[in-house]
Amino acid sequence: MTKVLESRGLNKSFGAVTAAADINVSIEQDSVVGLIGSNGAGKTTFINLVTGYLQPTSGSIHYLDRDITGLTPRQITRLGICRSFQIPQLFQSLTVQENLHVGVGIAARTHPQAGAAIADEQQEIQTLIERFNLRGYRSQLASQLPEGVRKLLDIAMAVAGRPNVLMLDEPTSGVSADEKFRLMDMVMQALKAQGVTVLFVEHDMDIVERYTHRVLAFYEGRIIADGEPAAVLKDAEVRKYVIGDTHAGAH
Amino acid sequence: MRDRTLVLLAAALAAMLAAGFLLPQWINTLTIAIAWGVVVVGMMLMMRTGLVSFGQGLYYCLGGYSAAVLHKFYDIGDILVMLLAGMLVAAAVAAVLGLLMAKYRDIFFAMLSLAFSMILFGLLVKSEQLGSTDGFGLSVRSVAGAALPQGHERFVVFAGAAVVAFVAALAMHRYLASHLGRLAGAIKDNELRVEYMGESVRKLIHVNYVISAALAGAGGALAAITIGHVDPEMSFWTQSGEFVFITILSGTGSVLAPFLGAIIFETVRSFAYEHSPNTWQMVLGFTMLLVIMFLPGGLWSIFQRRREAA
Amino acid sequence: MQEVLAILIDGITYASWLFIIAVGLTLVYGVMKILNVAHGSLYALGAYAATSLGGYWLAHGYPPVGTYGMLALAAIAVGLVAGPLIERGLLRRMYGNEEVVLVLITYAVFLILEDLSKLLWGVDPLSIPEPYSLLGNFEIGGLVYPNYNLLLLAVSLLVGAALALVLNGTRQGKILQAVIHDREMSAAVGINVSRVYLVTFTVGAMLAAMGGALTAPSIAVQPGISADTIVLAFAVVVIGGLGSLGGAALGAVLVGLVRAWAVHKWPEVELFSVYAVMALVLILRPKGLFAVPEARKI
Amino acid sequence: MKSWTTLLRRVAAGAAVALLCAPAFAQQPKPIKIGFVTFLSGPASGPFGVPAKVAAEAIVESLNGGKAPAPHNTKGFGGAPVELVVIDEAGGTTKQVTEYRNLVQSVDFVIGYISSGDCLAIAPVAEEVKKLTVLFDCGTPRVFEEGSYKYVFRTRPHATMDAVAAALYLLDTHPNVKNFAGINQNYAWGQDSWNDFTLAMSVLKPDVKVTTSQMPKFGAGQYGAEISALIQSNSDVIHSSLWGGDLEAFMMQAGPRDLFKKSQLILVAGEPYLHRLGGAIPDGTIVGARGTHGVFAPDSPLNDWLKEIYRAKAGTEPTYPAYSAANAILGLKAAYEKAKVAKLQKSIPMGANKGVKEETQKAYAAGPDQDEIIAAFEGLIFSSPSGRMAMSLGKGHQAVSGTAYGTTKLVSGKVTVTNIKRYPIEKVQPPEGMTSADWIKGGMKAK
Repeated sequence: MTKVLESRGLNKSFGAVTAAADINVSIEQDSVVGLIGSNGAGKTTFINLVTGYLQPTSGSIHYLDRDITGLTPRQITRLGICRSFQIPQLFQSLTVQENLHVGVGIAARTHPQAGAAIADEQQEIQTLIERFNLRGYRSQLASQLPEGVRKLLDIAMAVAGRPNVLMLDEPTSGVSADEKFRLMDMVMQALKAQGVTVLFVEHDMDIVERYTHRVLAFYEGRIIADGEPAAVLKDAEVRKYVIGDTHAGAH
Repeated sequence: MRDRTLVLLAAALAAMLAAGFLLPQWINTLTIAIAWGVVVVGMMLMMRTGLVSFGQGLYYCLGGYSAAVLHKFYDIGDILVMLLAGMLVAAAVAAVLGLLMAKYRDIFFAMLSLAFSMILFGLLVKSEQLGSTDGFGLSVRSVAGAALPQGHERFVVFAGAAVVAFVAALAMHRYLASHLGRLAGAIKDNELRVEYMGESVRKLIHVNYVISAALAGAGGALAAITIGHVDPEMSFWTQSGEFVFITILSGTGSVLAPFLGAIIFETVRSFAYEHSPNTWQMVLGFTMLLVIMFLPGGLWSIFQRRREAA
Repeated sequence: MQEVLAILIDGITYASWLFIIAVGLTLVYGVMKILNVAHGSLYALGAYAATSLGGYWLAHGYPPVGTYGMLALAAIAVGLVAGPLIERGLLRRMYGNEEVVLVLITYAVFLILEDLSKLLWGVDPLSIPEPYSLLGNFEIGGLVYPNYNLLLLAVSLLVGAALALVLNGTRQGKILQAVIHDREMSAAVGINVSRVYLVTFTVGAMLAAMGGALTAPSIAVQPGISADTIVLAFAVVVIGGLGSLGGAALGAVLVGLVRAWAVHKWPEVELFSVYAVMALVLILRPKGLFAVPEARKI
Repeated sequence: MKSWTTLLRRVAAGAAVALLCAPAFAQQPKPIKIGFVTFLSGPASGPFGVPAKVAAEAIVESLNGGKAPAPHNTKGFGGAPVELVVIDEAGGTTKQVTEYRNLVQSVDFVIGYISSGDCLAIAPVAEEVKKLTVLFDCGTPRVFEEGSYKYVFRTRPHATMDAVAAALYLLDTHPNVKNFAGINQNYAWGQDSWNDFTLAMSVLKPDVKVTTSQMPKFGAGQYGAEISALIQSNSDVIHSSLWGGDLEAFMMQAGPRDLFKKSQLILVAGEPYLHRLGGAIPDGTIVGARGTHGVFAPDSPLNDWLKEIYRAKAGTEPTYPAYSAANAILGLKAAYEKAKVAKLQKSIPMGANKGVKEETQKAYAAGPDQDEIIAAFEGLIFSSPSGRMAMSLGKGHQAVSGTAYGTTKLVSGKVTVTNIKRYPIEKVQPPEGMTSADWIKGGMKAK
């Protein structure tokens, strides 16, 4: 297995608060990794550091053996690391179709390998609309979409960049319980088509268990557990600090 | 869609020329309105990008002075040359200032552009060889080398302006329909996402800024040629304020709207000047309020509503 | 040495004048996110009202000292009348529009008030010089200055201190800052935003009018003073950082000193020294010296 | 020679009056519409624009009633009543040119423009639309020194004489002045006034030094720093072309600071403020009225007439803008009537004694056309409340006159002007075909 993404001694602190403490992870190509942890544990911070929204206080980030520390989100995106957002970041005054058109258009013009991959923009948009089941909303304004669909579109936008590494920040937050799996199925289906490494932040442990090969558990900016989902989810510390199981100590 | 606008624009051009031909006494007002319309087409692009300049007078003035200086110091009297000079000078200055302006948003963009236009105002007022606040005159002799027909100079200038406006509007329409054009709206909505899609917001804003400046320069040159005189007022903040007003009045609905807006604005002003010389500002003020209150989407929203209704 | 002293005194005097005008503008922007072009007109109205009331007072042979009361009365009257009228009658229907649209609305108000004051007071320059000369002069470094300048300075310090106290020391102040920080939030926690707006705008109008009233004794009040003043006030608040009280103060001092320096040392550049400072500051600090920060969650 | 021509003119005028007033022609000709453009808003409206408008309306009323003294005592213009169409001059040249083009479609003549910028912009347009246009109050010499026009006239002398006469008067009254400072608004008028004055001084008394030149922006209002700088410059003389609210503010702020205890003050355009500023003007201030207007106007029935009708309307003494308006209207009237007389005289068949009435009636009804009026206007000499105006520069399109300066003296609470010195045309005006700058540099010699 080739490692695609690696962080070495990553630290980030806002004044007194430590959002990331000495994080060392390396992610293998085509793996699906779940990031778990209570709010403020450092999951989103990790994504923000990798994608260049935040600059680390110390440490470095490497992508395919290239140091990408200090690059801007734009540069990192162009290299093939795309992300979605906890709060969907859409073009509110544009339709679903136009949103994707903008996304695909940029990708085709700015991302080296995506540019090569995308032959026909309209075709690409069509494919995305099909895969994410957005046909019914095609010409609706993003501002008028139901929350679940907004999530889908937000992810579709990230996928439009033909990413090599895709980071999803709470893809199922704000989505009704019964819809969560349908959504995740759809996303994973869509991704199967193109070999993609996926990291996603998730609070629902069933989802984590079902979709991931590997889980990183965050607590106060540190990674307190890293491994097979089953193993990690059994880990006492994880049960105590992440899942919030009060009887954890008794076992 | 594109073709409909093309037809619309062609019709507008024809109507314009006809109007100018049938109502010669209106030619001057119309020409100025067209010149301002060209400026506002540029501001419309910026507004789509989410930025409003309270200092567009800077480029309007640069365009006018470039044309006038050609005549005063180099005895050039060709409309086309003056027009191109106006555009180029404005674009060149914008290319430099844009490096800075592209960093600014909202009211700060508005205020910084205002500061720059007022600095130009100050410089011109100081420069006595350019006539200080009195400014100086210019006149034209030819278009693209062809001498102006005796007695029809004004109509030729007017027709020229109308053609320039037609080209500008059509080009802008095509631009807005292109990838970059779509990005303008995207930037207004969500810069972060644009960056996270892999495009540079600052680069795009810079490009649009230069385009809008070039159009303002063209408008300034046209105005200078029509009026036959330039003065620093062109760069004063109230001038920019009127451009902003026409932009809001027109709305961003169509590339045709700015010209409609400019014509209405000019007509209202002339009317107020003649019929209530003591309170024309008040008339303008109330017109502004009414438009903003009842046509928040600008004039064009009328037509759009009708279309949706139909 | 003597010249440095002169620059300092002239600069500070000018600054205290600027501050009184600018502080209202920055307050209104901070709370309501409206860059109020009509602030200049309110300044003019204050000045006009001052000449009328002061003139009336003197015409009735009352003691000249009372004219100071008239100045204050003018400011309060204009603020209480124009403030609510504009906020309730107009702006209120417009909240939620883009900032530029709001700016444009106040620009329309500015145009209307320009002609209105012309209809009310005519176009002849009006003046009420008594308060200016009444206090006598002080001499320093061979230069004579009217004590009225000290009064101006005192008032601006008082205004600044009072506002700072209200904002930081009182419950109303805390509410105001809550609104400044997050409009939706404060509405959610049950703050009556609409009332806060009304009060804020009225106070802003009053401060503008006070600036005018206090300037009236040293100038000739005539059409056009509003336009000349408002752009200057813009420059000051933008330099200081829109919505920042301390910023307005620092901006005023900066502009005042630079201008005074230009007048003494380099008169040629006086004309655009203010805008040069504004451009420079914005280049170095894109949101002004004391920008009010806004975090964004993604 | 000159006296002969004037004599002839008087005779012609007399004949004209006789003809025009003859009952034979007692039918009402169509009214003459005059567009009158002046500042109704903005800083220039108070001191200049509105006084000019008030004067114009008063004058037209009085003319239509035939109440003006000779030689302007015919009703209206040669019997035809006059109507004014008043337009605001505010808003800059772009708006003004547009409004002018609209205006000319509905009026017979245009009188207007206080701002030199507007005059420079309007003149070529007037030429293009072929509309007789009288510039009434703007001062820049550039109008006729840089251009030559058929349809444009200016009935006030250009501003060069204001600066030159100021220098002459200063040296006449203060021969041993060593240095001077200036405070002028930072726009064309302020800059030109200062440049011409310094140039004239450097020619007339080369050893005088300039201490400082303050150029506050137009409408600055606050002059604290400028005043400090002026005080510290320890100048013998302070030259200022400030006007309007700026001047009043400056005086109010400078007075209490004893600036004028140290330095002699010259106010090039101070006359209109004498009655307004009252005590604020220090005794011994040198003031001008940009011509022989206002307090400098010679005693004459016309002057008394203007004062009377202006007082009746405005309640104050007429200031120089009122005189500028009078010059323009009366000059146009004189040209119109001269042309009409010429037409009438031409229409009288030589030696015939039959058909005279019919012929003259026809000519009378027709009235002079624009070209005839222009021909009559060129080089015209006419009398106005400011004295005798001669259209002798700019190929007969630019008026010249002498000017005067005086010194203020407070007499029982009222400001009066004493020690008035008058300067004849040839001492303050360049001859035809020479630019003001060259003329001043050349030592201001008459040809």
